[in-house]
Formats: sequence, C-alpha cells, structure tokens
Amino acid sequence: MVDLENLRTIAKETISREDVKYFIGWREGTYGFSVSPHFVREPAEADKLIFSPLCSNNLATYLTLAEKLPVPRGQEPDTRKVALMVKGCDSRAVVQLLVERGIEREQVVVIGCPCQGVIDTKKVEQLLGQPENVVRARWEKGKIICQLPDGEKEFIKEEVLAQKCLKCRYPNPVIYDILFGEKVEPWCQEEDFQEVKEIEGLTLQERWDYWQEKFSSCIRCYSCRNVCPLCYCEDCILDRLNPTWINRSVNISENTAFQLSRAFHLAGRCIECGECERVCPVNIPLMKLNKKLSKAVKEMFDFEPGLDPEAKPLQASYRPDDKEDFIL
Amino acid sequence: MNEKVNPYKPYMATVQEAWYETTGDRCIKTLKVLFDDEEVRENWSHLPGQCTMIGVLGVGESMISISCSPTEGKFLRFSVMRMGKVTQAIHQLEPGDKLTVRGPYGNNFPVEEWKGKRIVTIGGGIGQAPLRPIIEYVKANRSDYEGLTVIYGARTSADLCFKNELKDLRNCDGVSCHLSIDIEEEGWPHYVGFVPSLLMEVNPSPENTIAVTCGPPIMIKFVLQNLKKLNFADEQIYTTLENRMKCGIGKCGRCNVGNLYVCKDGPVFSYATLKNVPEAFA
Amino acid sequence: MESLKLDKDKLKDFIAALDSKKVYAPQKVGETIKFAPVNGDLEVSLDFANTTVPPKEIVFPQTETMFLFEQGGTDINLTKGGAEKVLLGVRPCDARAMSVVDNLFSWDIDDPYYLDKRKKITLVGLACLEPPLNCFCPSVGGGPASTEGLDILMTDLGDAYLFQPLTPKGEQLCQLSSELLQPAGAEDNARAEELHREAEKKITREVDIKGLAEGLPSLWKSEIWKEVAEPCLGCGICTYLCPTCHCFDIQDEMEGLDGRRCRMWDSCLFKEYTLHASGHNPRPSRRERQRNRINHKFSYFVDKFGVTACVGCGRCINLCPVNIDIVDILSKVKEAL
Amino acid sequence: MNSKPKIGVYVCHCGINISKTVDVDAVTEYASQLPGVKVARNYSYMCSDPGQLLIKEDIKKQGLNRVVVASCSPRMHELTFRKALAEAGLNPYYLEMANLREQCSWVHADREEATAKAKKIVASAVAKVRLLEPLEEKEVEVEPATLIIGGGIAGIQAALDIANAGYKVFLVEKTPSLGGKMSKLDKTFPTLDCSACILTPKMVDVASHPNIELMTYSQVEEVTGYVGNFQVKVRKKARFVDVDKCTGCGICGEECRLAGRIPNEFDEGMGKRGAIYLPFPQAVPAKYTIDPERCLFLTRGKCGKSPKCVDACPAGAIDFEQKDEIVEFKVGAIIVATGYDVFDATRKPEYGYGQYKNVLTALELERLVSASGPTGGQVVLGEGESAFVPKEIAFIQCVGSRDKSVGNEYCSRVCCMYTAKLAHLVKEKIPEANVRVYYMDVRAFGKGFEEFYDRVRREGVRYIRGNPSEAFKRGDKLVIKAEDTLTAKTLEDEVDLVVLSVGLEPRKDAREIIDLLRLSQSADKFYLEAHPKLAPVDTATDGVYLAGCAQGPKDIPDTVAQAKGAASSALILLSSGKVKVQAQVSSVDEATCRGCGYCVEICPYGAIELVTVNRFGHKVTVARVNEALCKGCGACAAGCLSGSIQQKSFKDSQILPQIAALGVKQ
Amino acid sequence: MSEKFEPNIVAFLCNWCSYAGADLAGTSRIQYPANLKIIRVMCTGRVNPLFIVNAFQQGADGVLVSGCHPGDCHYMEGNYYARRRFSLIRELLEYIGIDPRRIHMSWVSASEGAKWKDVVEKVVAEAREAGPFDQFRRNKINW
Ligand SMILES: Cc1cc2nc3c(=O)[nH]c(=O)nc-3n(C[C@H](O)[C@H](O)[C@H](O)COP(=O)(O)OP(=O)(O)OC[C@H]3O[C@@H](n4cnc5c(N)ncnc54)[C@H](O)[C@@H]3O)c2cc1C
Ligand SMILES: Cc1cc2nc3c(=O)[nH]c(=O)nc-3n(C[C@H](O)[C@H](O)[C@H](O)COP(=O)(O)OP(=O)(O)OC[C@H]3O[C@@H](n4cnc5c(N)ncnc54)[C@H](O)[C@@H]3O)c2cc1C
Ligand code: SF4
Ligand code: SF4
Ligand code: SF4
Ligand code: SF4
Ligand code: SF4
Ligand code: SF4
Repeated sequence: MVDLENLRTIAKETISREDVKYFIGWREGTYGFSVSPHFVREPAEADKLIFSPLCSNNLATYLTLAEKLPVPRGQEPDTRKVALMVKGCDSRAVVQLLVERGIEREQVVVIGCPCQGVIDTKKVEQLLGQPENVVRARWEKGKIICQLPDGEKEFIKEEVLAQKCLKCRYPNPVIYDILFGEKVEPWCQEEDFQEVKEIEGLTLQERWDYWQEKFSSCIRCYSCRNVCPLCYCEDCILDRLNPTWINRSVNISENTAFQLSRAFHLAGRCIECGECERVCPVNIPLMKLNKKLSKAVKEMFDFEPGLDPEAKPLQASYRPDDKEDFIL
Repeated sequence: MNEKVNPYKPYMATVQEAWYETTGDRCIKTLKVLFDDEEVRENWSHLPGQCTMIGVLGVGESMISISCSPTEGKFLRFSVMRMGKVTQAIHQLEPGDKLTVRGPYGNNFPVEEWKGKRIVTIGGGIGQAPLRPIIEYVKANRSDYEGLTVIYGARTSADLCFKNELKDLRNCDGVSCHLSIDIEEEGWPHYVGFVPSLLMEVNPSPENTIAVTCGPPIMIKFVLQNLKKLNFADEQIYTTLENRMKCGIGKCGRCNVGNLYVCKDGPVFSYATLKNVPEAFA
Repeated sequence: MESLKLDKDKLKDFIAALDSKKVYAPQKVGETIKFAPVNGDLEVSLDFANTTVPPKEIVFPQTETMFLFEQGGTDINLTKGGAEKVLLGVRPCDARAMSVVDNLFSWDIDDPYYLDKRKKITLVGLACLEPPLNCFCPSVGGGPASTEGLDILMTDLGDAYLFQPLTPKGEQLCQLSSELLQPAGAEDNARAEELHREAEKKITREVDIKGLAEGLPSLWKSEIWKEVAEPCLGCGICTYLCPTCHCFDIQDEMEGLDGRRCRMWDSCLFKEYTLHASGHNPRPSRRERQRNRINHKFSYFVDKFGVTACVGCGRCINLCPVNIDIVDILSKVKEAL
Repeated sequence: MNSKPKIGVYVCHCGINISKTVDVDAVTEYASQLPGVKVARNYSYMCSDPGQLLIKEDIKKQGLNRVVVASCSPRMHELTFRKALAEAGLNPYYLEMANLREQCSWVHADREEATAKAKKIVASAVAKVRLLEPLEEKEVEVEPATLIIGGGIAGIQAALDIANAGYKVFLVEKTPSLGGKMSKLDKTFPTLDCSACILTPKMVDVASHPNIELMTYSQVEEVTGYVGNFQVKVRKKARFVDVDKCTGCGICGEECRLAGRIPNEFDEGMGKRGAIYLPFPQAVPAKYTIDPERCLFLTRGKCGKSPKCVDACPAGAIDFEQKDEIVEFKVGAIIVATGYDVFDATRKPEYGYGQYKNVLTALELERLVSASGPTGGQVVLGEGESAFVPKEIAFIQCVGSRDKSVGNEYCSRVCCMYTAKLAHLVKEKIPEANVRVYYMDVRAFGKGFEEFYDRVRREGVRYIRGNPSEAFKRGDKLVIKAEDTLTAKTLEDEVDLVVLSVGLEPRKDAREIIDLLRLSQSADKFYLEAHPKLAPVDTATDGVYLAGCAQGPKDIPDTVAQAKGAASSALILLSSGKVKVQAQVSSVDEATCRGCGYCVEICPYGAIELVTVNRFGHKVTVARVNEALCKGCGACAAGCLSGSIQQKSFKDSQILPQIAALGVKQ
Repeated sequence: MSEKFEPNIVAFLCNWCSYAGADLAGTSRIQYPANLKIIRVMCTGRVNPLFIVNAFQQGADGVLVSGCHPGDCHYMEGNYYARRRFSLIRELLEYIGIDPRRIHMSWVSASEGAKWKDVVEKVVAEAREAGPFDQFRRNKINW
C-alpha cells in the first residue's frame, strides 16, 4: 500500500525547506487513466500528489527542461534545489544526468519511490475501453487494481504492465535522498532482450521493411526527444540547420536518418524509462531501437548506464581490448 | 495553378551596387538591386515602411525593409545586417549576382497623411533602415512637410549606417540631424550616450509633430517612455516591429503580436494601436 | 437533393464507382490511423474512431514542395497542382476544421497551394454516433453530425449508410454512383436525426467559451499559463495533429545542384518558431507559447475571422503525453475571468 | 571576411603521372562548372615555380579567395601550396588539395574510371574549400634544450653535435655506461679500425662536456607537452654507489662475494662479473654499479657479516640507502637513439643455438676476438681441459633477417660485412682455420665494401651459396646440412664452430618509447620516420627525431650520419627559437555546449577543461580548449553529441558537404 | 540493369596511417578499383558515426572507416574511440536492415599499401554483392 499521507507530508516538509524551489510529483489527470506531472510550490498543493501504477512520466525530464530565461540585470537566478519523485527507472536518469553533468548533485532532492511497475494505458484501454472518469489504480499483493466507475477490477501484472516494467531490474531507486515506501523485490534478474532478438531473427530485408513501415509514420514532432530526460542539449543537432544533419522535410529518408541519429545519441545513455515510446503519437516502437543498443552495449562493453554516478560515459571512453571482430 | 498569382514565387533581381555600411561581426551591407523583368520593374510600387522578402535560392529568404524611397528611382535598396544563414548569403552577393525578391509586404508609414507636419525619426543601429525612406521621401517633398528632425545613434561611430548621407542632411533646409554613440570615442564631435537620452536632449516639441522610432526592442521601450514624457500623444507616435516571419502574407503564423500579424497589419504601428496589445512589449 | 441510402456491403462498389477520383479513407498505416488512398484490394472499414493524423494533411501536407530551382539558376518552377480527391469517412469536426482553416488561407492573399487542393477535394463525412471520450465539438459550435464543410454527410444506420448530399459537389458525387444509392425514406431520415441527437447527448466534456475571445487577453499575466506550461514538454503533438493548426515553416533544400523550396508544418510550441537570428526570443518560454496557443485559437482567430480555431476533436487531449487538457485549461480560464 | 567564395581549381598533370590516366582537361572543364569556381586551370607541374606563380597571379588578379590544388597527396605538397597562398596574401588555410595522383591516377588504369573519380574528388574538395575558414598560426617559444634517449654511438654523436652548437643536452642511457653495441665490437668493417679506439674518446667527451648532462642507468618516465615545450621526467636508478665518491678503482668488484660468478652482459654472458661491477673497462662514467637483482645484501638483506664492498671501498662510496631519483626538466626537442637488439637465435632452433656450445652468435664472436673480451682475444672454445681452438669454422648468414618465418622480411644491412670482417679476424687469429660462409646473397653496397669482401675471399674464406636447413651434433663435430644452390648439390659439412650472423631487430622494450612519445612503428616494427625519403629523421610527433638503428638497421657510418641529421633537425628547431603550433585545433561554441564533459574525457592531450560562464545571468558550465595543447585530432568533435566542439578545417559543416559531393551519383 | 553495377563508396581515412597507406599504394603503383572515394580526416576519432548515416543518405552504397592499428594512433587513442563508436553504429544499422556488407572498418598502417588494396577490393566486392542502395537516399528533387 502506498501511504499517500506520508508522501504528502514528505512533500510539505520538503517544499517548506528554504533551499527547495519546487517539488515535482504526479497528480491525477483529467480523464480516464491520465496522470499529470505536478509542480508543488505551496504546501497546500501537496495534497494532490499521488503515487500509483499510473505514474508513468519520468519526471527527471523536468530537471533540464525548465528554460533558463535571461536574468534581469541586478537579479540573481534562482538556484535552489528541485525536489522530484523518481521510480527506479527514473532514478537511473538522474544518475546518468549526474554522469553527464546535466545537473549537479546538490541541485536536486531525490525522493526515491520503489515501484512495482506502471500500467501501459494502451494495454489496459484495449482490455477495458477508455473510461471517462478518472481512474485510480493501486498495487496490491503483486496485482494491480483499477478503480473504475463501475467497481474495481483486478489485473495480474503481465496483463497490463508496461513492457519496460516487465523486464525491469531496478524497481528500487538507485539514488535517493529520501526513500518513500519500502523497497521491493526485483522480479526480473536478467534482461533477455526478447523483442530485440525477435527482430534480429528476421532477414535484412524483413528488418528493413519492418522499420521503414514504422518510420514512415513518424511526424517528426520530436516528442520522443523532448520527453527524454537525457536529451537536454541546448541546441539539438536534429533541429539544427547549419550544418543540416537532418532536413526539415518529412519523408522516409529523413525520418530514418532522424531515428538512427536519435537512437545512436542515446547509445550507452538510454536508461530505458520507455517515455519516448509512450509519448509517440503514432506508436513507433522506439524502445526496440533503444533496447538494441542497450543489448549491444551490454554485450560488447558490459556496460549499463545510469547506475553509477562516477562512471565514465560510454561514448567518451574505450577499452584497448574492445571487441573488434568486424575490422577488415 | 496560375503562375502569376502565386505569392510565394519571387521575382529575380540583380545586384547593381553593394557596399558595407559598417564592419564587424554583425556588419551591415547595403545592396542596390534592379528587377530583371522590365514589366515587374514598371509595375512595382512601394511606400516608406514596406518590406520585401529577399532571398538566395538554396539558402532561404529573409524579411528586409526597403531602405529607399520610391522617389529615388526605379531600384530597390536594402540594408542588411549579417545575422544568420540567409543574411550571410545575402552578404556574399556582389554586383551582377542574382537574388530573389517578393513583395512589397506590410503597411507603410502614412507619409501622405503626415503632410503638413514636422517629422522626428528616432533610430538605433540597423533600425535606421526603415526610417531612411521617410527621410528621403520628406526630402523629395520638402515643401509638403513642416520639417524633419533625424535622431540616430549606434554603439560606436563605426556602427552608424548611411554616414555620408547623414552628413549631407545638415545642408538641407529645415532638416536637423543629431547623432550619438554609446561609448566615448576620440574625435567624436556629437552626443555620447543612448538614443533615448539624446531624444531628451533634442527635446522636440510635440506640436504638430509625428515621432517615428525604430531600433532594438530595449531602445524602443525607453524612447516610447521618453516621448510620453515629452507629451507626445499615442497617435503621434509610430514604430515598426520585427518578428520572425516566413511567408510575409499572413499565413505561416509566427509573426503575430497578439491578434496582429506584423507582416500584414504592420510592420508600422501607431503607439495607439500597440499599447493595447499586451504581447507587443512583453 | 434528397437523402440517399447505401447498403453497407456496397461500400466497396461505391468506392469503385468513383474511380477517376482518388478516394482516401481512414486506414491503419503502421500503428497509426490516418487517411490513405483506398487501394483496390484493401478492405474498407469506417469503424475507426477519429484518425490520429487529421485529414488536414491531405490539403496541407506536412511537407510540400513549393517550387524547384537549380543552384545559380534563375528559373523557378512551380509545382503542379494536385488531382481531385474524395475523402470518405471524414468526421464532422475535421470537416469543420477545414472550413475554419479556409479563412486563413484565403484572407487577403490567396494561398494557391492550399486552395488548389481544397477546391479539388470532396468531403464525405461520417456522423460520429459513438463520439470518443474527449470530444467537445458542441462546445465550440459543432456537433457529431455537423454538416459544416462537408459535401455529403453519411450516417451509419446499422446495415446501410444514409447519404445526405449537402453541396452541388456532393450531389455530383452521388450521381456518379446513382445505381448503388437508393432514395432514403422519411423514417431513415428520422432515424438518422434521432441517432444524431443521441450522439450529441453522449458527449460529456463541455466548456462554455462565451466571452473567451474578449476575455482572454485580460488574463495575459495570469498564473494559469505557468501552470499549463510547467509540465508541457513543448513537443508540439497538440499542434501538429490539431486539424485547425496551420502554421508552417519554409526551407530550401538542396540535392547536388537541384534545389527545392518547401514548406512544412511548424508549431508555436517550438522554441525555434519565434526565435530571432539575434538570439532574442519574443516568446522565450513554454509559458508564452502555451498562452499564444490558447489565445490564438480562442481569441485572435475569432477577432480576425469570427470563428474559434478549435473544433473540439479532442486530439490534443488524447495525445498530450502529460495530460495538458484544453477543456480543463478553458474551464480554468473561464473561472478566472 | 565573409566574402563570396571565389575558388580557383588547379589541376596538375604531374608530367604525365596524372594526365596519363586522368583526362585533366575534362576535370578542369568539370571543375569550372562547380558552384563558386571562378578559375579552373591545368598545368604540367603545379608545384613548380611557374605553377605556383599561376596560383599567386590568379589570387591577385582575379581576386580568388579559395584554392583547390588537384595534384598529389596533401602529405606531399600541402605545405608548399599553403605557402604559395600566404605569399599571395591569402590565408594559407583557404587551401584544399584533391589527391589525383597517389589515390587516383597511380592506382587506376582505366582512363574513364579514373577521370570520373577525379571529378568527384575535385567536387568534394570544392565543396569543402568553399566553407573553409581562415586560421591563425600561433607561435610558442622553444626551450633551448634537447633530450637524447639512448647513449649508443647515435646518441653520443647527436649529443656532441648539439652541445657543440651551444645548446643544452640531456642524454639518458638505460645501462650503467655509454657506448651501446659499438663498444662491444672489436674492429669495424671495412676499414678494420678498432672500435674502442674511435668510440672511447667520444664517450669521454660526452661525459666532460659542459653542455651535456649525462644520466646513465636512467630511464625516461614521462614526457608531456608539445614541440618546443616538452616536460620530461627521468628516473635515475639507484646505483647504490655514490658516483661523486667512486673513483672507479675497482677494488669493490674484486672483493664482492659474487665476484666472477655473474655472467657479464657486456661479454654476452661469456665473461663473469660480480654484483658490483663496471660493465667494461672503458665504461663511461667509470663508476661502479650494484646489480640490485643479484647483490646479496639487497636481495637477502645480508652479505656475510657486513657487505664486502663497503669494507673494501677506500672512498666510502657504497650507499645502500640510495633511492631512485626523479629529475624533471624542460626541453624543446627530443632525439630517440635507442638502437636495436640482435636477433634471438633460439628462435631458429634448427641451428642448435643455446643447445650446442659450439654454436655462437656473431656478437659473441665479436667478444671472443676482442682483446678486452673474456678470452683476451683468443678464439678458444670450451673451458679448461676441453678447451680447443676450432679449425673448421662456418658462418651462417641471414639468421633472423630476410626470413618471413620469424617475421623479419628486411635485410639487416650489416651482417654480410661483419661476417666478412669476423671471417677475416678469425683467419688472422687462426691462420690454419678453414672458414666458410653460407649465404643467400652477399650485399656489399657501401663504400669499400665490395673491395673488402673480395679481400676476404682472397684470404681463403669460402663462400657457399645456400641456406643451411639445420645444424646438428655428430660426435664432437657439428654437421651443417645445406644445398649448394650454385652446384645444386646437397652437402653435409662437419665443422668445429658455427657462427650465426644474427640480424638486427627492434628493441624488445620499443613499446615504452612509443607510448612515451606517441611514435608509430613501420612494418618492420622499427620506429617510423615521418617520410622515408624526405623526412627520414623526423617522426609524426613534432619535435621528436630519430637517430641510428632505432629507425632501422644500419652500420656505424650511417648511424653517425643520421645522428648528425637528427642533431641538425633539432638545432634548426632550437635556433629558430619559435615554433608554430597547430592551427587546426578545436574550439567550442559556448552558446550550445551543454557542459557534459564528454570531450574532456575524450581528449588524449587533456587539452579541454570545463569552465563556468555566464549565460544570460545563469552560471553554466561549458568546455574550453587550450589551443597550445590541442593536437587537432578531432576526437572530441565526433564525441560531442550537440556538435558544440568542432575541429577547425574539419568541421561538421565542412565535412558534410564533402560527403554530399561524393554521394551524388554522376 | 544491363550495365554492371558499380558501387559508390565513401571512405574516411586518418591522415597518419590509412591515408598514408593509400598514398603508399599509389607510390607503389598498386592497382585497385576506382569505386572508393576518400575523405581525409586527421584521425578516425574525428569520424562522427552519423557521417556514415549521412553518407548512405547522400547516396553511398558502402562506407569505410580506416585508421591506424590499435596502439599506433598518432593521437594515441583516437582509433579506440572510433572503433567503439563504429561498432555501435554498425550494430544499429544492421538492426534496421542495412546490409553489413556496406559498412566497414579497417586498420591500415602507413606501410600497408598492399593491405590497402586488399581492403578496397574487399569493400568494393562486398558492396557490389549487396547491390545498389537507393532506399535510404535523400529524396530526389524531381523536375
Ligand atoms: C518587417 C521586418 C523588417 C526587417 N528589416 C530588416 C532590415 O532592413 N535589415 C536587416 O538587416 N534586418 C531586417 N529584419 C530582420 C531580418 O529579417 C533578420 O535579421 C533575418 O531574417 C535573419 O535571418 P538569417 O537567415 O540570417 O538568420 P537565421 O537565424 O539563420 O534565420 C532563421 C530564420 O529566421 C528568420 N528570422 C531570424 N531572425 C529574425 C528576425 N529578427 N526577424 C525576422 N525574421 C527573423 C529568418 O527569416 C530565417 O528564415 C527585418 C525583419 C522584419 C520582420
Ligand atoms: C655483430 C655485429 C657486428 C657489427 N659490426 C659492425 C661493424 O663492423 N661496422 C659497422 O659500421 N657496424 C657494425 N655493426 C652495427 C653497429 O652495431 C650499429 O650500427 C651501431 O651500434 C648502432 O648504434 P646505435 O647508437 O644506433 O645503437 P646502439 O648501439 O644499440 O645504442 C643504443 C643505446 O641506447 C640505449 N637505450 C636503449 N633503450 C633505451 C631507453 N629506453 N632509455 C635509455 N637508453 C636506452 C642502449 O642501452 C644503448 O646504449 C655491427 C652489429 C653487430 C650486431
Ligand atoms: S514522437 Fe514519434 S512521431 Fe514524434 S518524432 Fe518521435 S518517433 Fe516521430
Ligand atoms: S538527439 Fe542528440 S543532440 Fe538532440 S537533444 Fe538528444 S542527445 Fe542532444
Ligand atoms: S502535446 Fe502536450 S506536452 Fe506536447 S506541446 Fe502540446 S501541451 Fe505540451
Ligand atoms: S485544439 Fe485540440 S480539440 Fe481543438 S481542434 Fe485542435 S486538436 Fe482538436
Ligand atoms: S562534449 Fe560537447 S556539449 Fe559536452 S562539454 Fe564538450 S563541447 Fe560541450
Ligand atoms: S582535437 Fe583532439 S587534441 Fe584537440 S581538443 Fe579535441 S580531442 Fe583534444
């Protein structure tokens, strides 16, 4: 059981601290299974905070998303800490951001929330249709219970959990200042990269066709990038016109180049929170690209990002004995 | 599709003359251009304050004020500050090179309505470009206006545009010209300080006068404040806005300030209009 | 013209009868539902709720070549106009959206690219008998069976579609396949009306937009915008996929010595949208950008063209990854007024 | 400043080297159509004075501001043409070369294909040159000192030359004495002058030269910095003998409990020494050294009651407390003169080296024939009772040279001659001996070599053409099995002594220097010179030069000549006082840098650091490049995700158009 | 296609080893196919893997990155970074269905003129086998 009272108390205490700017958590959304990030500035706002299997959003994104507007002369920027709630996967984003100096440790108060997996709303909507009213959900004895307008419905995890959660090995935050709730027993020890292997099993042509079909739907809204906690470049090369890496026009060639570039930029950095895939309005299975690189990184360099704040970034390091069987 | 009515299709024009007004990173270059097509040349008409989209094929287009008055002849003049991709390409143009022009776009300074009045132009930096046509227009129709006061400043003397023309202005009857630079310089005989303070120094009377200002946003803000101090009525004050724009014809969206499209409803606005638009001075 | 009826199992023949024109209908392409050409052997089904990608992309493609040129050349070759098209199964909101956008593309100076396609398109609508959750078309002047912008309105009567031709274009289209269409009876019309009424009742989300157009500017400094913008990712899904959003960017692209000037969708929620070359940005943060989005739809557009630039299709609500809900925003705005 | 590109393209015929396979007219014509190209010409030799003049004239008269020279490899003439640009008043970095010779006309025979490829290469160069930016060549001061690593004849010669020119030299030798291999030789071919007689005075000169700081028994630990400004760290190993006190009297050596029990390296293990020793009588410095691996006191903590040497030394120079000493200093140039190793003959087991006592290497024989050697110059085999003077003596040449099976394809250049020399010396010492030489070819290319070879044959040394397949023992004798390829007869030859003329190999510890100085190796694993013909003493690392056998096998005259060459290269650098630093360095766009520090991690030279800057009132971290340290590799640029760090002249915005030009199908 | 397909290959070579090796092949007059065109960079470390993506988009049928042998990098470590980056992009490209016969990396030292020829022949032969690669080309500008 999630003790919301406790959560709200933690939030109130945190936000009352002088060195904290705001507290980011989740609140109920406006319809169905929706949930929205919630920025708490006043203790009263803390009463809307929730933590449930619907809290998919990786709030670490907001650490770097806030615009740094020009500070008027004579004023000082607000450099107080940001407090944020993180699930296991989200916490890896915080760690990776520390590795990449996207944030400084003393800029954040991390509220670690051990997590038993979040719901893939697409899956549950397929089972139930999209309910009008706000749905609440909770974890109970290894199951997920949705409170629907017409009563409660119980699901076994496999039915409704997001794909990323089914294979999650880090349900407990890997970094935190305050732990909210009790640590949970990880239910998956080893990532088997099943979806990746399925694609790897296809012929080249089949793979090409598969991905071309997916990429052709991309409308290049760049949501997948915007939502990514690790895509925090001041001026992303995918947007840049000088030099132009990717043309603005939306067609299969540019889309493919865009997808490859984005995925590559996240090689050894993606912490598998699955947000890009979740937000994609045209349902491109982006995690299958990211996972492929996770797999490659694991197999070739025995590396997993977002676990050790002291680690060297994969793309900025090497080992003299890195695999090189592909060299002519 | 009827080619004639496609508003996105630019006309080809050729650079006749080109020279640098200023130097440095963000230097300003003036181009004098002539349309290639005789017919276009004949049918073209514009008024002070209007702009055109000029461009280089393969690079893109930029909205640029026409910095000459129709009274000067059948050519167009543009003074362009080097900012980014397109303006850089424009800066590379030399006499004989081609560029594309479409327009004229936007409204104009109501120079006809202003007849009988004294005009004060208050410019800063590249902001003098849209003001220059007013000056030329008034010069050409000198008897129709009560007088002309030119107030113009830049960071340094090297950043002043149209230097020689400004010198000549002093010889014109009823025309006064006041120059300023931001930082003290050896041998500078004129005012040192920001344009808004120069305005106070010049202290023009609001009596039967129109004030027009153009320059960086921060300068405009203080010029407006000072004009109010000098008791100019909202209707007596004009300015131009520059927002990023792509189409120039009120479609692409980005140039709006509040419910106004700068490209169609502007770029010339009277303060009376603008002061009700919260976004204008955000 | 009188209403007509088409047996559901004749839908395929009906499409075949329109041969010369390209028929587009909602289809699943990859994982997405959008309007795509009906290809001979494809099973046509109109059972989809509204498409993810609105049919605006047919008249206002995401990327559109405006003209071609050669580097260093002086010839500008305008692209040719498109072919006639029929859009089958357009939802009333999307059809209304087109008439909303028509205002923009035809005010003062006509936009030849849009208008050419718009003129060559026939919209065959399908009344929304089971409106999806986040629709609020009635609140913004439409309805699940609104006819605005449509040439024909179809209503699903169970085993047949009722065809209500609304414009000469629509009538013409019906004549093309006159042998397939039966005249409808009064009870069919009545049944349709009944269904329409019921459908409207099914819509639960609503917001009162009266007074918004005038009122919104007064909330310029309101905290609402901060609240809205704070979780916003600035991703632009809500605008790219909005049937009434119409902003675009223009870019030149080169391949060797060949060049094209094209325009592509743009969004006021992107930072680059208003960014000046000098680095100055008149809308520096998501707060100003969200404020512009709402003001534009519910105030500026109304000022200029007398209609709201939102047709209540609910896409932005459904697709926003962080649950920024336009109905919710409007309600808050309303409250604050 | 940002003026319109006006490009001149100059296609070179290179005599007929290019024009034979590439249609230069067609390429010129094609180039003239490319955007931005104002002038396109072709000429027979672009690098010639009139060729360069052509460019300079066009720059001046036609106002060209970019130049593409389509000729040979930029590795050949980039500097030539940069200079031409500069002379015409254009920034030298407005040049791009299109390599039509080494990478086109010379490697393709089909005229059509080669021409098509040449066009693309030119198009790609034009695409890039258009976007090149002017770069500034900065200069830094040169530290007027040189580090020489290795105290063989090469190092000695270079040190003397530089020191005599008035510059400071730090000479670091690994072993306790100067001299290298040459000090082990008896006489030297072809003149047969005594090696020690000509070498020893030089060694003494080095030791006493006021400009030379000699560090024997020392090792370079670390070199940082860059040309003109190297920071060097040297470890002076503890000798356990205070060199200031030691007079070299040698009493300790005699008294040492292990005296005469440890094989002496200098005598190739054939002689014996003690744990405290002088490598050889003429050693410089003439100071004793304690071998820490053998010394009883150092290895066991005890040497009898008290160490004998301590008791014996009249000067009280023995100091067991001595520690390694690290010295640091700055130099402007570095000469690598680390020499070679002789081939390890056990790697050719068929000749029985290491297995049979009577199989020796040539270097061992050198020691045997040397008057200062273990036998006092007597060629005797075996010890005591069984000692005898060999009568039947066979040399086998090319052991470990010209031999793919051991990975050495090269000729060691000295073996033919030293074999002749040793054969002569043996004959001199044992006039009745029958000496034969098994050889593949005799290479007697040097001054006086053929004459010497003739002389030795006239003296009765028999040359048998044929590579022995093995040598094995039969009774007291060794049997050589070979085929005389001239007579096509197989033969078995019974002899008393087999001498293996081992080849010269790169030193086993060559890696140390490679890592220290970022050198490369050529295919033979000797250090790679910058250019085999035109820069034979330079290396890819600016300010680092090669001398002697470190660069490849050579004899003493060649070694000395090269040492003088290296010395003069270093002197040019030192006396010019200034050196240009890399202009094609990286720089950061601080406006877009996200401060992730990837580039900082990546840079192999530690040239990048993170700094805090003010961005619109916010403190943000961004990267900054130290241009003096940056070597312009560009590794940072490829690692930066946001493309914020770019290598000048190799920017993304300059390379992408190149790719585009190559991609387009013709 | 009646004409024999000639693959178009873009190669990125480091200045110190592979470019010099290719020069040596030239000075030694070693003949090899003309399909491959070289872009010189100072170090393979400079090769942004997205150059490879871009090359395919621009119309390359194959790509080669070639540099110094491990340990021989003129800048000590550049080729190690290049190798790691290359291995990742290669995996990714292959995963989305791009034929690995189009994507190559090699170590060719300044002294390996002969090896350079072998590498070129191999790369060209493999790209030829893989066939023309037009599916990923930037949209043609059609008149
Ligand atoms: C009505 C009007 C009149 C103008 N008159 C002049 C003039 O006379 N002289 C002059 O030097 N400049 C003038 N400008 C500004 C000029 O349009 C921009 O400096 C120029 O477009 C920068 O483009 P760029 O491609 O070089 O920069 P980039 O940043 O590479 O351009 C990106 C895009 O943004 C647009 N853009 C960027 N900044 C601005 C901006 N400040 N205003 C509008 N669009 C922008 C450009 O059109 C371009 O398409 C005027 C702008 C407007 C709106
Ligand atoms: C058997 C034999 C006979 C020969 N006879 C003749 C002959 O008759 N005539 C002739 O012209 N040539 C002869 N040569 C060749 C001659 O030996 C060489 O040409 C010459 O010795 C090369 O000198 P060097 O200084 O380059 O190398 P070396 O003599 O090898 O000197 C290198 C020095 O560097 C030192 N060193 C190595 N590494 C380091 C380090 N990391 N730090 C510090 N110091 C280091 C070594 O200890 C050594 O002192 C003969 C060679 C052999 C094998
Ligand atoms: S979120 Fe989806 S549609 Fe948008 S850019 Fe990413 S992949 Fe494309
Ligand atoms: S895609 Fe790459 S450049 Fe763009 S934001 Fe992400 S990491 Fe930065
Ligand atoms: S879809 Fe949502 S997150 Fe994205 S820009 Fe729109 S409101 Fe913001
Ligand atoms: S604003 Fe939202 S609800 Fe309104 S039309 Fe656009 S997408 Fe639909
Ligand atoms: S890698 Fe790029 S973004 Fe990161 S610190 Fe270096 S320059 Fe800045
Ligand atoms: S180019 Fe190479 S040496 Fe220079 S800063 Fe970058 S990584 Fe360091």
